[in-house]
Amino acid sequence: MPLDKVTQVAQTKPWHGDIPVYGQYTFGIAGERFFRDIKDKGRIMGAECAACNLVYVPPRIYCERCFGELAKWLEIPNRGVVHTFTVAHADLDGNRLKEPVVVALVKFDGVYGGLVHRLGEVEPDKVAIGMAVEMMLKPKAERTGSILDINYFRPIQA
Amino acid sequence: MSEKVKVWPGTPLGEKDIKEKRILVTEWQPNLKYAWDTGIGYGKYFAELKKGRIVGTRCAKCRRVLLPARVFCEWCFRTVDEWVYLEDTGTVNTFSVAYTGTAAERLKEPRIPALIEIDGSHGVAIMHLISEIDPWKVKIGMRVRAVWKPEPEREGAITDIAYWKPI
Amino acid sequence: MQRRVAVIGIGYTPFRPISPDLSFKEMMFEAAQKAYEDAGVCPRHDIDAFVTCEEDFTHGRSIFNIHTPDNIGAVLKRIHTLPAESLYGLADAYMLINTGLVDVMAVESHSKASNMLTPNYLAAHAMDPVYNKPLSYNPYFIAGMEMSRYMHERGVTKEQCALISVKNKANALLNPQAAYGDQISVDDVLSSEMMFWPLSRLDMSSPADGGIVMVLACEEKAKILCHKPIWVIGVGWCSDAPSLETREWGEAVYARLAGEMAYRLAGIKHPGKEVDFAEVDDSFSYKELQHLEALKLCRSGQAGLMAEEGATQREGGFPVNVSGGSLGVGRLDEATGLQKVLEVVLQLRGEAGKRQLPNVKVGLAQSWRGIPANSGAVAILSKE
Amino acid sequence: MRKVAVVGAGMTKFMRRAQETGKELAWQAAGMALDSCELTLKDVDCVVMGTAPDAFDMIHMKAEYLSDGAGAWRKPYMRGFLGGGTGVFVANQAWYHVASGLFDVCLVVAEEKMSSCLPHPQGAFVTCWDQFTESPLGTSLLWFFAWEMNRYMTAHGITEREIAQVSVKNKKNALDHPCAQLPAEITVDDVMNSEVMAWPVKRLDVSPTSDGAVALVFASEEVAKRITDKPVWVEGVGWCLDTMYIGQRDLYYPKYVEYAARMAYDMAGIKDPRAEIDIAEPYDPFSYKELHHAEGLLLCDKGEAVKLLVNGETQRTGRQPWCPSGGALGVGNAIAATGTMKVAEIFWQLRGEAGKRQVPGKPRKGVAQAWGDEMQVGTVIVLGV
Repeated sequence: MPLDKVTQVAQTKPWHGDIPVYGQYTFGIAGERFFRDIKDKGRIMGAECAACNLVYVPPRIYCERCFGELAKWLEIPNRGVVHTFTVAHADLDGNRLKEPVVVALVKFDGVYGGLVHRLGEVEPDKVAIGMAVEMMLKPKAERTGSILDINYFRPIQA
Repeated sequence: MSEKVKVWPGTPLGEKDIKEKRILVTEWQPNLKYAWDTGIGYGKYFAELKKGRIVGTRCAKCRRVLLPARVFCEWCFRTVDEWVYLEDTGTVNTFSVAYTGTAAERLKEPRIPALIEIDGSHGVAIMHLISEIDPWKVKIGMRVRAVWKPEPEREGAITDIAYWKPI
Repeated sequence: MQRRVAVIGIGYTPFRPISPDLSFKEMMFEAAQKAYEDAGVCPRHDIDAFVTCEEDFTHGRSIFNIHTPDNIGAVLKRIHTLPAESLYGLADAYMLINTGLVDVMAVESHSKASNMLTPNYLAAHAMDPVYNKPLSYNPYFIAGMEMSRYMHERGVTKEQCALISVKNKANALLNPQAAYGDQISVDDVLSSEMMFWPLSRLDMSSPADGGIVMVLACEEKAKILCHKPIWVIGVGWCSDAPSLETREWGEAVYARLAGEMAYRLAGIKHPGKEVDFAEVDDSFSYKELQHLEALKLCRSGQAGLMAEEGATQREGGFPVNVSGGSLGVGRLDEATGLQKVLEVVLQLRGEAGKRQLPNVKVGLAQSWRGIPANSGAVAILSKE
Repeated sequence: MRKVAVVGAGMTKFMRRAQETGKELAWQAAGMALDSCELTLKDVDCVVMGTAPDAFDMIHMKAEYLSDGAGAWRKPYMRGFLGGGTGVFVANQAWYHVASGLFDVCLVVAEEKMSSCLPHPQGAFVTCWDQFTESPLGTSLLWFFAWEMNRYMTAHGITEREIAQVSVKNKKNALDHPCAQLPAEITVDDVMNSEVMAWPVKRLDVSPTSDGAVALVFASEEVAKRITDKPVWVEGVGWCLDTMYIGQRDLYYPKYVEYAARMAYDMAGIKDPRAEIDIAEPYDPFSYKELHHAEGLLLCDKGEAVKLLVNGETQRTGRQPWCPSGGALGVGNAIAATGTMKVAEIFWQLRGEAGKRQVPGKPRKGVAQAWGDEMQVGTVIVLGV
């Protein structure tokens, strides 16, 4: 005879747990150099794949399309355009944000890739795809070698 | 192939490279939290542990006792037929004297984790800890008895048994 | 030449927002027991191999396949896990049967989404640790950005997207297994809480629990074991660029390429004509439109209009997500793809109850891996 | 059944901590594997990824993240997973990708970056065991191996000193491996005197945690014959998973490995593996495991593996070398990547390309095996020329 199923809510009881480890990530060969450049020199670098005629931002040591090694690095102007964006009203904990955050993918001229970051100094309803923006770095003394060394991107005043 | 390649890729780092911040690193706390449904089998298993009893189930087809209690027999692939209450005594199937914790940290006092065959189950073992004995005197085949936590401290968990001690 | 492969058994538990009466193991067992009964097979004797589709952190257990073999009758047999969408499991079984090594195979996937208490962190944990994670945004911003670009490129409107939520939730009212059926209006969607502009609360699917098991067999076995085999005539899967920076934001390239592979295997030249209905990923309302275009089930840029005309309604010319889709049924973590296949099988068998479509012969199921992934799979099933 | 060959292989160094990201490691190994058989990414029809729990790299759905490094851009890409058995399973999976007739060239990439998991990669394992009845005890990975080793020694009357010789042999073999993390000339006394971690397991019985990647290229018969005159054929595959309830079975013998091995031998038409297998790479995350697994692989009777070891028959120059690569104990244990490294080793050995590690006498048949989960998984592949 099969056993009785759980038939009353009072019989149910969850068991709680979590994942008691955390991550520590190196930046990799390309990432190390990319973020050192941002931190120390305040500039964005890209890596070129001559075979595919692509310039990667963020730079990599390999081309994802042809698998060639990317040895040539070049400086990228810190002005780009909004490729796409969203206005986020919820934070990571799911709480409503008092001030919504505009998150965008900023693409640079002639570049394969771009950077995901927030937009600043702009009203959310004024943002549009194709808008020209420029990178705003934190002051050099506050930069640690992180994507957060970029404070935000802001619209370029025409 | 091994002969042809002169330089094998890979850039090894030492612990110092990170401690002394010679290279960039970033950290992330995953913050993943769960509340897993215990369901029928483990629900009852835990409820009985709270009462100071070990419960298993029996499959009438293969006649095996299933422990920890579960509602289907993985071997016959059918629902089981009855709950069976087992003794809180057993025999050490195998054991270790462990000087390391879960994250390889070193322990001053060793723990004695063991698989213990529970009496009445025909040799089915559960995982638990042995105590109240010099670790180097533990033997496979040794008889042990459960030491239960005081009733008010039990929460319906495998740790309601504090440990097992030699009989 | 490929061997013919058929679905010969299906089993599933009800799809509900929570399921506290069963542990995940008991849920897997229930779905498996039903599938084996439906196929008339004994897993211990008749099934040659098993595949389960589960991702570690979704379920809160690393190496999740530790916990799988007992629950589906696979102890001491060939069983492996794909940490992937469950449609990949179907494709995997299709391959294994095609080698000739395996004749009968079971595919399993389940969701215990309700047991995962911090789903935003779960998706955030899948992002690039150097370039994206430190930003600490709610990961669903990715859906907002994708919807934004898709609307921009294809001229789709928010109203057209809202129509998908309305349609799928209404379809779900006729599906006894669906957890999120409702009568809502486009205005309800548009006025629902703004989450990640242009994405509103009712553009987003909600999670559900449930288990699904399917039994697949080669032609010889299928004909002996089953009087209503549903043939898997094509499978395809594909990964596009995973990084947010280099991926395509408007077009669902992974779906296009997976679709092309499946059509090639199925010998389908004109998908819009040769496929009768589809269950495509609709984790977010716009995703259904984006996927229909990628799968060439409508002309490029026409998906929004198709929704407006009602062509993808249950009574329309090309019904989409008759089951209710993820918006109506609930999103079943990795099991979502198998839920799509399940609906296609039920429809082709003529067992879809009140929502049964008349005269359908070929159906398509498609899945997407979920935020922040950029990959997915397709299966095409046929009555003949 | 369609014939499938391994045609190329590549790997990175195995390291305690790599500076490369997981993607970069994957690319380094995959690029080398393709170069080795003079193929490009364009020639690859599909990609299989082997990587063990996400808790190591600490990235959820890490196969998605790794995909571009593995060469999966706009390709069919699938990740197979059987815990520590993954490394050999993905080779099996690549076999069936090609044997199914759907693809002609399959790239397999196995990657692990365990150093990303803090406070220690071992901590990841506490998230593996049964969350209800096992992990709450503070269960450590080493307990399981200690239990199994104790049971194995007790069942057969084997001593710790005898088992220590596996570490001595494998770490020595690894001296000849250019990618090895822990090659060393050590003695049985060194092992016996090393720190007791979880008796009977001592520090030098244990393989290290590693970062690294390995890649293989699988091809259909037609393609293989076109691009190489030295294809190594996949002759048999097997994989098997036992019950998760560890107390329900006896740890002294890995039945699941035997079942997987029988599947592979049946397929390969091997009747007497002791005589027909020239080299073996049983999985050796712990010293006793090599012996335990060799028994499961039917390379000797139960409890007899230690005799072959002590007699020197499993040395690189012996009758049937085990772990000529140096194994997990010597080369390093980047979980999934290590299993695939073992397949790569058999590939190189059968082609006579293993350099200083080359086993004499032109071996013709080899078996690689991996193990995993909660003492549950056996994955086996038989290769031959």
